Amino acid sequence: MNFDLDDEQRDLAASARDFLASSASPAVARAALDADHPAAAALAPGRDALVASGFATITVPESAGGGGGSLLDLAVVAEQAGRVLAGPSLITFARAAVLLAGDDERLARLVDGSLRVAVVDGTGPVLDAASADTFLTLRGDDLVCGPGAVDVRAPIDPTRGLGQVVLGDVEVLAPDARLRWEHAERVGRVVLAAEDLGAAGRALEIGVAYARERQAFGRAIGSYQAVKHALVDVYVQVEQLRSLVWWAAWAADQADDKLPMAAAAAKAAAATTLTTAAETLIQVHGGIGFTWEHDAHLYWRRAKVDRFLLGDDVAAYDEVARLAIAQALAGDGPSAEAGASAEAAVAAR
Amino acid sequence: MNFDLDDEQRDLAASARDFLASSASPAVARAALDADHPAAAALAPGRDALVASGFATITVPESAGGGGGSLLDLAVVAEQAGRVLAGPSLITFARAAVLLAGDDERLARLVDGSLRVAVVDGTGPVLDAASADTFLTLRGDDLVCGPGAVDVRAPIDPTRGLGQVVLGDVEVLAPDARLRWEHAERVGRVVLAAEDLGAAGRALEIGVAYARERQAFGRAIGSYQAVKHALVDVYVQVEQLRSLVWWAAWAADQADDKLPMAAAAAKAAAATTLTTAAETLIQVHGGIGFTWEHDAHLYWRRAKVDRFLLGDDVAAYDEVARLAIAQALAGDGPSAEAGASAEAAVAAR
Amino acid sequence: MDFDDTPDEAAWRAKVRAFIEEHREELGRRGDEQRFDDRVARARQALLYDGGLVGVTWPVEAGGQGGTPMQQAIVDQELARAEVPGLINLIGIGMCGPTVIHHGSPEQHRRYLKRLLRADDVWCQLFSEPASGSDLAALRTRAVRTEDGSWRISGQKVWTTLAHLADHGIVLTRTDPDVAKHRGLTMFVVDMKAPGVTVRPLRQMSGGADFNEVFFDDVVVPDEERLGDVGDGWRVALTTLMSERLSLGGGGTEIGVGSAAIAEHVARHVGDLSADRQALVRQELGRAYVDSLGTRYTGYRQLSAISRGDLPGPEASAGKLAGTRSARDLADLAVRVLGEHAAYAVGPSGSSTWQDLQAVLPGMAIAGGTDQVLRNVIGERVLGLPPEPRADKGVTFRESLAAAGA
Amino acid sequence: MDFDDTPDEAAWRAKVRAFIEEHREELGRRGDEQRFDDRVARARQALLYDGGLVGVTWPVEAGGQGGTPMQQAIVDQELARAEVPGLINLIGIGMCGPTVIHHGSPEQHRRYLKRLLRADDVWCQLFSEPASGSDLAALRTRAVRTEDGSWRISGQKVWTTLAHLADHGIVLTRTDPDVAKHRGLTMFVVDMKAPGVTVRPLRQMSGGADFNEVFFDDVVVPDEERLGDVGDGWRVALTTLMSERLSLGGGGTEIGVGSAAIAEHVARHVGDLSADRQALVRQELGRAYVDSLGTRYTGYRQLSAISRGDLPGPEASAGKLAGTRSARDLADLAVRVLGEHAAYAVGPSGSSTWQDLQAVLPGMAIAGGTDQVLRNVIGERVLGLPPEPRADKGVTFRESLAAAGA
Repeated sequence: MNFDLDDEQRDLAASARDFLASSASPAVARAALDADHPAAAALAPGRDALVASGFATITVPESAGGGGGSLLDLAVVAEQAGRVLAGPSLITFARAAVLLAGDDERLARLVDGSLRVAVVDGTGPVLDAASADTFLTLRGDDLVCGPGAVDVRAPIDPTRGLGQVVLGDVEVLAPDARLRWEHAERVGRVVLAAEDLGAAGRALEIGVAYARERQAFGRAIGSYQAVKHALVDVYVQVEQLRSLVWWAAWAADQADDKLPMAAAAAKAAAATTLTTAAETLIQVHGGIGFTWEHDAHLYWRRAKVDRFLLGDDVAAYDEVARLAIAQALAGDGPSAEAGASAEAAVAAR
Repeated sequence: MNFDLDDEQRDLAASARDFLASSASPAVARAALDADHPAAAALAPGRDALVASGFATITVPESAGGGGGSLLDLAVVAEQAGRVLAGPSLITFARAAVLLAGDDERLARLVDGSLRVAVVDGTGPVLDAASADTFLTLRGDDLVCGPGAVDVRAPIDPTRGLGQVVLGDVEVLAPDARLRWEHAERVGRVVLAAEDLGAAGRALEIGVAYARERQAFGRAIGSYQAVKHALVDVYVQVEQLRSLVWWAAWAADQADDKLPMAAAAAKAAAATTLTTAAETLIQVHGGIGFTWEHDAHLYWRRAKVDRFLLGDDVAAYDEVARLAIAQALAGDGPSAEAGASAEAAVAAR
Repeated sequence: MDFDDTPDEAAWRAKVRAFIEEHREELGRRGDEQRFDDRVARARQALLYDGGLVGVTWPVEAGGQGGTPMQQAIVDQELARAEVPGLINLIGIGMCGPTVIHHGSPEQHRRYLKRLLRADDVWCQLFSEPASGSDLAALRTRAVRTEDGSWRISGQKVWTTLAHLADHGIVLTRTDPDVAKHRGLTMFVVDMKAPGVTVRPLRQMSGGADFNEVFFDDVVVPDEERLGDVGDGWRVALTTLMSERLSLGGGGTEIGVGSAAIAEHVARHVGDLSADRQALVRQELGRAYVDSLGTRYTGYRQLSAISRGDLPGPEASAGKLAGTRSARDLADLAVRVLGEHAAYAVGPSGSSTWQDLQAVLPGMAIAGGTDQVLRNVIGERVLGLPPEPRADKGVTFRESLAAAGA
Repeated sequence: MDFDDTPDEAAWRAKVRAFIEEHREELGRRGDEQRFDDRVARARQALLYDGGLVGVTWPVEAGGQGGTPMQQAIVDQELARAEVPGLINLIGIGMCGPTVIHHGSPEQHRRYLKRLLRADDVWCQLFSEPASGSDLAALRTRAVRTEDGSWRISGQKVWTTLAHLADHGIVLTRTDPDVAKHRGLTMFVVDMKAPGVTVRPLRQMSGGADFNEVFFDDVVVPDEERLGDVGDGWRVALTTLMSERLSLGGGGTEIGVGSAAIAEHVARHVGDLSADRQALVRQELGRAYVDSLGTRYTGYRQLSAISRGDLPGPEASAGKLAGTRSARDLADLAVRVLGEHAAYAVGPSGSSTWQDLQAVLPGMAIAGGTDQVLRNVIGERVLGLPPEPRADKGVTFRESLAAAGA
């Protein structure tokens, strides 16, 4: 049993943190909200710097010039990106790496930054459309690629670069690619959950630091149960989310059959956890917490948008339940694994 | 504007309280749980005493020997009945009074206690079946009445006298009685909500009293925010439920068109409020709160059963939403009444 | 039990309606473009004052009508029903005016009260500071007496509604740091146009700027503008805060968000969803709707108590407590049913109503007393639960600053 | 990152499995009728002890195996997987034994430890009292020294698991009321069969009686049975409580309720519901299931830390905190999907599994530390938030009794 990061991954986290903390921050997100036109909003670190850092294409094979790393490696980086609300999202790169697998020419262009890609799901908002000029999508069962016209709308969270995309002429990259598409979507959910883990963890840190400092009625507000318990509930959720993110990334790397459940669970938990963490961050801060100048609302904005990305939280919980029911009916759920039964569940108390 | 009880109703509440508090108590409910067979469990005050008190048939017209009172009067009594977990339920009498309207002979027997009736909904558990020998139900659109075989099952809350009923030969009391049936059901929901109001209010009182007395770490536990805030949240819910019960009873008496929404809202709020109140009562008491000898679990048992009576809470919330949507689409909702609009809702902040 | 007016109430309502009817166009409507124009708003309040609809419960000698809280509630209801925008000087009427009435000199009464009711002068209330939110008495703004008997005020206030428009304000200051923190406070009327007063808008997370920061840099205030005794500012402030509660008063008007308005919005969109989603939306809508009905009818009970002549007690806060959570849930639902547009700040039609509302509501749980503070108040004042031990008892303000490392 | 055993762990697991396999029938199964028969349970523990599977982490000189926490976790996993019922002397092993090891005399070690591990003697822990729950140090049971040096104990304990079967117990008593409440305590080993010890079952709301009340009426305890110094009982009790946490240890076993078992139950019933209801049930199930997966994999992280040799810290309580709420929601759901039978205590097939579970869970949020106490612990020890001011600081126990009016 070694369900933990290894030393290499810890080093990776540290260097990602160094890079991202010095090149992105909630302040950039705030400035982007103030931009005259949403399409003109600057992202940090931005697509070019993110690609240049090498972190964006960790999961691209070394043969195509990428990092040749695992999804867990990328999740470790994504957590750091989430902490500082970095943009564009590693989700986009992770999905592209899966979708373009085998296409070493395009992968190389993803790595060198000349392929500025985003992934289009149906007719909804497209993540990172604002910084892309080439789009991947599923037409029927075919994976296609091509240019598109982007309409960047007024954002709730400007760091997500959401826009409506109308595709131009596309070429088919791979026929019968539905399975690959679904795998890429699940990989995207894992990275989304990892970014949300970082954002929620950072929101918790800011809240805890304030609760330790801020005085009311002669003592730190963190000594009051209402504040303390709210922060503890966030802590518990964040640590559970961390476990789910690691599990889901491990499943993507090593246990494909567990990925659907793990990715849906991580996505659902991420939406719920980040929402709670951001709301708590605001409430713990009292008046200062809902000012424009405080970072709290930037985490809150991330929560309000991310819950809808890659299917919403409701869809993710529904998927978890459907899978759990199917596993239970097939008798191959974790219960068989753990040798439990209904009777045992009660007897064990 | 006089949305409050009048002096007569306050007097009625006081005398109902005197009668019920001296003739019923959670201790009787506990003893009933210990009874050898569920059908043998004694209720308090029991059907005969409740009928003899006159409180049970307040809503039966004076012409048939009843109290000639309003449903609000009965709701005031029902709150007192709920406080001490009295049985059988006033719900049964209230529904019977509506269903038998015009049948002065049967109503007179309801008043003199010789008609021991319960109301059968579909194939589910029948409230007060344990103490009944005659049953009212809807067959097609006909209101029918007759004897039945009762199977009293092991109860969660013995005071509800739930049993499965197989009807014998029935006679048709009224054809085309669906509207009356639905009205009776809504009246039943109002009385259910009133009983739950009493139970929840009493649970809050017990919890507050304990929180004021019980010491931990040198001060009363009610001074800790975790305990205080939990009790306050129950208080707020109880007071909102009280408003909904009064509104729904008033609607039954004076504004039929508002009854469907009011009865569904009261029923739904009652299920949620009593559940929260009983859970909080247990948690506030710590170890003592989950002992057999403490009354907390008797209120909790009431909550666990009542949420399923007269349609469950989920069905009631669904009905509220359907009615709200229908009103909104028809443009005759409270918004028209209050002159609000979406824009106004935001502008008013 | 009935929801009808008494004959007196009905007569008053008819009078109020007739006035509104007569001046319908002049009064404007919520949602009008010029609702943010303060000259229009001042003119509206003057019109209403001249019609006898402002300061209904104020004594006649203070420029009011000497009426009942119920009459005021009826005015509020009718103005809301007619969608007349709110009064600009609501804080002046609800908080500043009563404080001047109770603690001001006859000269101050003459100078300020009627002009306040007519919105000839707009007022603001300057209590909160960056370092003192819920713990109001921890404020640091200093007032120092000069040799000529006047005072010089320096410090920073925050969350000051309308400060950028205000002509006057009531300002709570520390005049003695060497006694317990509640003891060393003094209240003044301050001229908001005086030299040394700087107002800066304080933007909220929604992007709006409903509040301000106010900086006092050696602002001179004559001693005649003191309200109450030196060192008695805490008691004076309590008058202000009690008056706020009385002026809110319940009355069945909903806080923050109209559930019916949201139901309308949800009703318009729910048909676009899958059957499963419709069932889920109905559960959420049902819960929020039941909450809002409970809040509304609890408000009617409070109004009935006012109608009987009772004064609203601390239980009036229960409405806010119940309202903010369900309003947040409802706003989230309202955004969610926008479907593919839910992640943008503005919909395809250019409307941002629900997204704006979503961004406003987290602040609603904080402004006017955080939910936590309200729970303490209800727990202690209504349920009789004991207060928490006070860590700052018997400590002077100066000592408490040192202890906090400030 | 992997979920596989190290080679050492795999070898140990194989050994454990082989033992269980060999004694499969003797060991019995959860759900067997005789699972409540204590002679069977004692025999089972003796069998496991003789096979080296009990007291894995205890020192060899204390009768244990001198093994690692990970080896113990593997034993726990394998016993759970094989549905072997839990050890009867779990509290003895987890709490009483470590206390005797740390604070007992060599003679006590010889007399008690091996017999405890084999369940030749069953042990109980006597700390809680009616007037001291979360505030353990407020206990009132008195121990008074007699002229011959022995002690006489009088008072009442509650929530004592297994007291009715126990041969010995560790009892925390007050030996000096005139010092601060933590200071005047002393711990003893008590013979539960001694004259003056009365055990009464304490029935829970579920109807079961998993706990007892224990009355001490002038029970004589020789001074040799003292654990630790006179007045040092609080420090001794801390050993006991820390050991409890170490013995629980995480390990990926679920608290209270197996989510997979509930999913199976819900899966069997969900098809009977309307499509709308199915969608609603899936949301609730999905939320609870995600929570339980989060708890499980967080447990695996703790187990990994144990595998590396770390000791579990206070963050291990997070699992209980997350678990009790979602377990309650799940149990409610499990009852709800019973449909028309949900309001009865027993279903038509005679099964009461889910109704029983529903009635057990409210107590789970209290037993082993209320959720509120756990939140304080995590808030202070993990997040570093400051504790609340203590109202009972610097006060003797006798004074605190007087202040409470007791």
